[in-house]
Amino acid sequence: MAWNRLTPAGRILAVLLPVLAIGGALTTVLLATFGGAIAATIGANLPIVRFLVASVVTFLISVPVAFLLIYMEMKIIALMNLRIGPDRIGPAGAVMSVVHGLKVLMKEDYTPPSVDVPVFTLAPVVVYLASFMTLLVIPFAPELTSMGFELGLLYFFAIGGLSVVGLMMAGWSSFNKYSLLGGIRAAAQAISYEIPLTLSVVGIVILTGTLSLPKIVAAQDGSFLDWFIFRQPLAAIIFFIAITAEANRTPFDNAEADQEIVAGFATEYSGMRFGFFFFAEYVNVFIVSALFSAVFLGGSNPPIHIDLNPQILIDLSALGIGLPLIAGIAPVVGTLLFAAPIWFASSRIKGWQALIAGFLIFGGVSTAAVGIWAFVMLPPVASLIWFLIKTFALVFTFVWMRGTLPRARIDQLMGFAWKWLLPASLLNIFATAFAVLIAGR
Amino acid sequence: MPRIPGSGLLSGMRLTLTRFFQPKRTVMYPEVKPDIAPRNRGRLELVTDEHGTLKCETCFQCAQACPIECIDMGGIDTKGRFAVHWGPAEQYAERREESAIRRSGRTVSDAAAATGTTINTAKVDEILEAHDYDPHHMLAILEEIQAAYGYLPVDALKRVSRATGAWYAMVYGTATFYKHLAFEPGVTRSIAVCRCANCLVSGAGSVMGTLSYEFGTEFGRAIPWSNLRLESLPSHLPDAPSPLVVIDGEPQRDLSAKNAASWAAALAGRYAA
Amino acid sequence: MTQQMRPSLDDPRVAIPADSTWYEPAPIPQTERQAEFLTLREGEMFVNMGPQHPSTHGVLRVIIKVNGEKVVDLDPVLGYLHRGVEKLCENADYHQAICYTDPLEYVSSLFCEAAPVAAFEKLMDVDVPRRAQYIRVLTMELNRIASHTLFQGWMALDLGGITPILWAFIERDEIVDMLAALTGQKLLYNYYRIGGVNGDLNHEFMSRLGTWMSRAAAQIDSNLALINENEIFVRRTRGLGVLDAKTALKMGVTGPNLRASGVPFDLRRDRPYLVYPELEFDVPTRDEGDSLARYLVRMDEIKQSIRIIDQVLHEMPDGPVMAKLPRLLRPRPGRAFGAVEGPRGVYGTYAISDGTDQPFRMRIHDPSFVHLQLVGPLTKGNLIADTMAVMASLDPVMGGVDK
Amino acid sequence: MDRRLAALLQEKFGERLLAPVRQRYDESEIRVALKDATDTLRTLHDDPAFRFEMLIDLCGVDTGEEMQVVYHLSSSTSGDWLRVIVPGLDRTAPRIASATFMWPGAEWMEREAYDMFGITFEGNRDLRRIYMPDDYRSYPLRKDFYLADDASRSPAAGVRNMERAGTPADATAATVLRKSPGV
Repeated sequence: MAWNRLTPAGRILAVLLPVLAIGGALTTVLLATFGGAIAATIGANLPIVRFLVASVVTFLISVPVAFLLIYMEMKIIALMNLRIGPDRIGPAGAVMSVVHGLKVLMKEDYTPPSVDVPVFTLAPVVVYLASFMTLLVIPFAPELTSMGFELGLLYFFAIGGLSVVGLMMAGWSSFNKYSLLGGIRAAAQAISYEIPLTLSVVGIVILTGTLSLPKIVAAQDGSFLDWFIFRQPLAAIIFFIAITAEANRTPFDNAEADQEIVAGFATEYSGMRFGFFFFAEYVNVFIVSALFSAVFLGGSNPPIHIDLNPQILIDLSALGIGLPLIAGIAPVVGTLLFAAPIWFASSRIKGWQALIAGFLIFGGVSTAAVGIWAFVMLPPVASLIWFLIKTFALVFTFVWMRGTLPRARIDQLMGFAWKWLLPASLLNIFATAFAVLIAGR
Repeated sequence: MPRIPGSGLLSGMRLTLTRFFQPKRTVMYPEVKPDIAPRNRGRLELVTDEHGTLKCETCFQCAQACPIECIDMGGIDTKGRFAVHWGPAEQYAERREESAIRRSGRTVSDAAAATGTTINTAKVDEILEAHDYDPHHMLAILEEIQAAYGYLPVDALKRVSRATGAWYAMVYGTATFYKHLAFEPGVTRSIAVCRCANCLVSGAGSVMGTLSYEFGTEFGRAIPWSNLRLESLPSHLPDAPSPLVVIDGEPQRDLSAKNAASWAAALAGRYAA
Repeated sequence: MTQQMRPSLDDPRVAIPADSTWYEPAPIPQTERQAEFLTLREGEMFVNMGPQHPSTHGVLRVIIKVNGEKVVDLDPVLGYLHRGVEKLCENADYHQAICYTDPLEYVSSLFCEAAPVAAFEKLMDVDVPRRAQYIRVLTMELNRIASHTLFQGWMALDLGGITPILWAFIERDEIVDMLAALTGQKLLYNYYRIGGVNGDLNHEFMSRLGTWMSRAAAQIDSNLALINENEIFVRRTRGLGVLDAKTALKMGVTGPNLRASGVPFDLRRDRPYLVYPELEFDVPTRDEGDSLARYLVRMDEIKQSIRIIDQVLHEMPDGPVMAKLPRLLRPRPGRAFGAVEGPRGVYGTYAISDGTDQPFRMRIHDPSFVHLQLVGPLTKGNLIADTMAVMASLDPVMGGVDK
Repeated sequence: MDRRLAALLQEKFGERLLAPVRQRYDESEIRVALKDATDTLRTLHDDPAFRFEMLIDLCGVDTGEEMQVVYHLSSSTSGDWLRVIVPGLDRTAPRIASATFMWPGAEWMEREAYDMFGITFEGNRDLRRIYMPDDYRSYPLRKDFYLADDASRSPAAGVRNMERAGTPADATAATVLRKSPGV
């Protein structure tokens, strides 16, 4: 096999595949022999296993999230520009970002000469790792927190800060002055905005007395007046500005300011390595929005608690054998029911078209029905939906800002952080502390 | 006046949000073609007649008028003698040679005239004087020049263009349009084939076909790369074989319909060499 | 001055290192200014911007000497778009020369035609019919508005805002479409002729113009509202790249950049051509001379141009649009300098005739060429980001700079 | 056009002028010798009677026999425009004093004139090629530089005189130039 004719990715695969095969065989053998012992070990240290599983799961969900956000950005900014935006691939161009991802995968992954190859190769991995590992502590719902750390908030800031290391690595190893400037800008910006970001939530920590996100969310239970955005408005503003800078979003996207330093730290990257940077940015946007909604917008709490204790209780077991019958017949009947009016509506519509349309409508309707049923019957689903609504509202705000605002200059940026945000956050901390001293929690 | 910090940003956000819901201005290009203004001059088009043959007769006037020389034309003039090009200089080296004047789209300049002539243009001047240097008499002038010199020397054409102020390209176009005007001294060599019934029966047609194929021209035309002409004899010569082929006046004896092809090939090779 | 030439790449003296990395050999300084530029002090480095860069308008290469983020010195390298138009014009006849000057500045190409046409008409004493003069003023002002609208988008884009450029293009496309209906072409309207214009106003143009005039002002204002009060935009441009009146005069700055420094110099008023003296309009000026002033002056000029168009439409006389002229023009020997006030400054053409049908010498003066000199002096001591703000506010178009 | 300006120019430097002041349309034109050029320009710039403070344009002209440098000035007090022609530069080694001491903005225009005609402006700090690459050897706008598609003008058919090596002096004097009587 012509080893030197392979791209780095190809070499990795060539090494990985046999290793995986052998490893798989070995694992089966081991499971067959020491199955019981392994089970015992897993039972012994469950948290580690859970951590590993959760990491894999978050990694798997982070990619579609990135795709969704990229599509949202393309479409929303296009609509704000009085354009239509992606509309060719998929319904309203919804698959466009996926195709972009495939394109990036298929592009040549070029390593320029005279770059520091190991660092250059590692940097995107570090950035992406840092961004999706923070997903672990996001409390999607009370029961849907992958890792309910006691120090969740601290973990978030720590791991989130790691991404700067990746950016610096990329900027330094690229052997390009634009990359160098971009990396240094990213580092300076992140360092100066970590501080107000961390300090702004101290007030909330004082109020709740905990650092774990599920507990902070639980502390905002009740009506929307209990949300911390109303109890700590100053902290909310500081936090919002700081996470905007954290996620390198306009107007604070100096790290990859393409009008000044061509693409910043990502100038020399191509193919999937650039794709990692790209995805990491959008995963970051999702994460900071989720964090904001968890910390300030009451997370998974509905704005107003309406207790419609539903009496609709479908006892599936009562149906007995009828259940599979219904499951088999219902789609057909529903499809025909929806297809018939369409078919009668216009003579130009052929039968099969009507059937397809009917099936789709039936699918939509039944999904909606099941969703509503779940929303009403299952509290986790309801809270998850509330959480996602808030998060995506914030994501929309970020994209909206990107569509509107020009970029701030780097020195004005730093001055703003050190001269305004830092004193304000300290002021907020003292005010909260006094209030707690006087009035108690 | 004092303004709340950030109010400008917020007003801008409001504006973008309103535009977010406004009708969009995109032109869905492949489906919706943009309308081309009736006055558009951007499209060059070669017109064909109902038989599908091009109406363009390579008069080069469009290419002369094009200021930025985006029109690139090539053609063989009616004499089959000169391959004519109009195109960017870096593509056609011959444009830097004398024939470039023909395409320069203006009268011959002092610089080009200063290179001197190879002929004595006194007679040309007399003819021009007789015609009062009137470019409208171009055909008559050229005919008289040919009568005087036996053909049309290029230097004479340059002189005419210079004296009358007509573009050289126009003079050249007139000279090449009429069949009876020649650019080379009269045809010296000719291959003549007899077309009487006897010869045709004995295969003169195939001989003519192979000849015209080998020399790449038709009968009655000069051959582009030489001053050789393919002609057909008016009548059969006495005591001559059939098929009869006469080269520069003497009949060919060793020829028949069988070896016509190889013989013509050999002939062509001899002339090409 | 040293006559020493920098060795070319096929020169065997240039040793290209054998390893995979190729470093460009450091240029040999030819002048003292270049030698001073090429010497690096402690902590300084060169950043090469362009010729392919998102925010150089056209193919401009700028070598920036930075100390960290701070621009110490800066040296524009021109010629990537050089087409030798002056030489081409010397070898084309007078009609063709107009066609060559047309693509000089593709943003406002009507002015690039107007200058040589004015010079040629002076050379051959042609009287342009009044209707043609009015049509020229009308189209020129329309083109000015299109250019300034595009400038607004560019300015915002170079400061990082991505939406205004698209709104600007929407506005510009309407003007471009109506000009295309009139002249036939969309970008390089080869419309002005010596002694008139190519064609009379047609119905489609007038209808488009009417619908546009009815809502132009409001639309453009609403576009401006996006960035004119934007704190980030204002903070980035106010007090940046200040150009005082004296320096501006010495540097030969013209047009809005000069008026932003407080010098009310406008050819339309100070050296009237066409029918401008009969129209009434203000010459907006500002005293700050910074990037924001340069931006706002242009935005005010848009309103003045709309005023002028309104008057022109009301006073448009009837009559021919083309003077009677022979097909082959042979002006008598002489010299003439035609100048028009364009969206960027004075577009001048100095034409010398030697009695033949071709200009003997045709000098084309483009304001962007002069304004680009200012990028160096104005950005010294600022940040890299400010280089974009200053360059965008000076609004050079490389097509005109590199003739 | 402005008769007063003509009279003023006449009486200011009457003997310096190589030709009477020419006025056509709104342009006035004077010709001064090479040695008087700098003083004339400074007077025009500083004298309160003129105040030609704006240098609109500076360009070189190759008339076939000689080189010229042409300045277009605009007065900031009155709207007058003035064209100052400095004829009589040697074609083989054209040299003239730079105008950057009064108009720093003339720097690039002089660079362009140097690039296109080989005119050396003494005192310009940055006199080098501006459009053409540094290793380019010829001066395109000179009259002995022919375009390829202008071969009908070329005296020698088929000879490429696109690139003339070396200094202006190397431009062969044998080539037939397009000379202008009117300049």
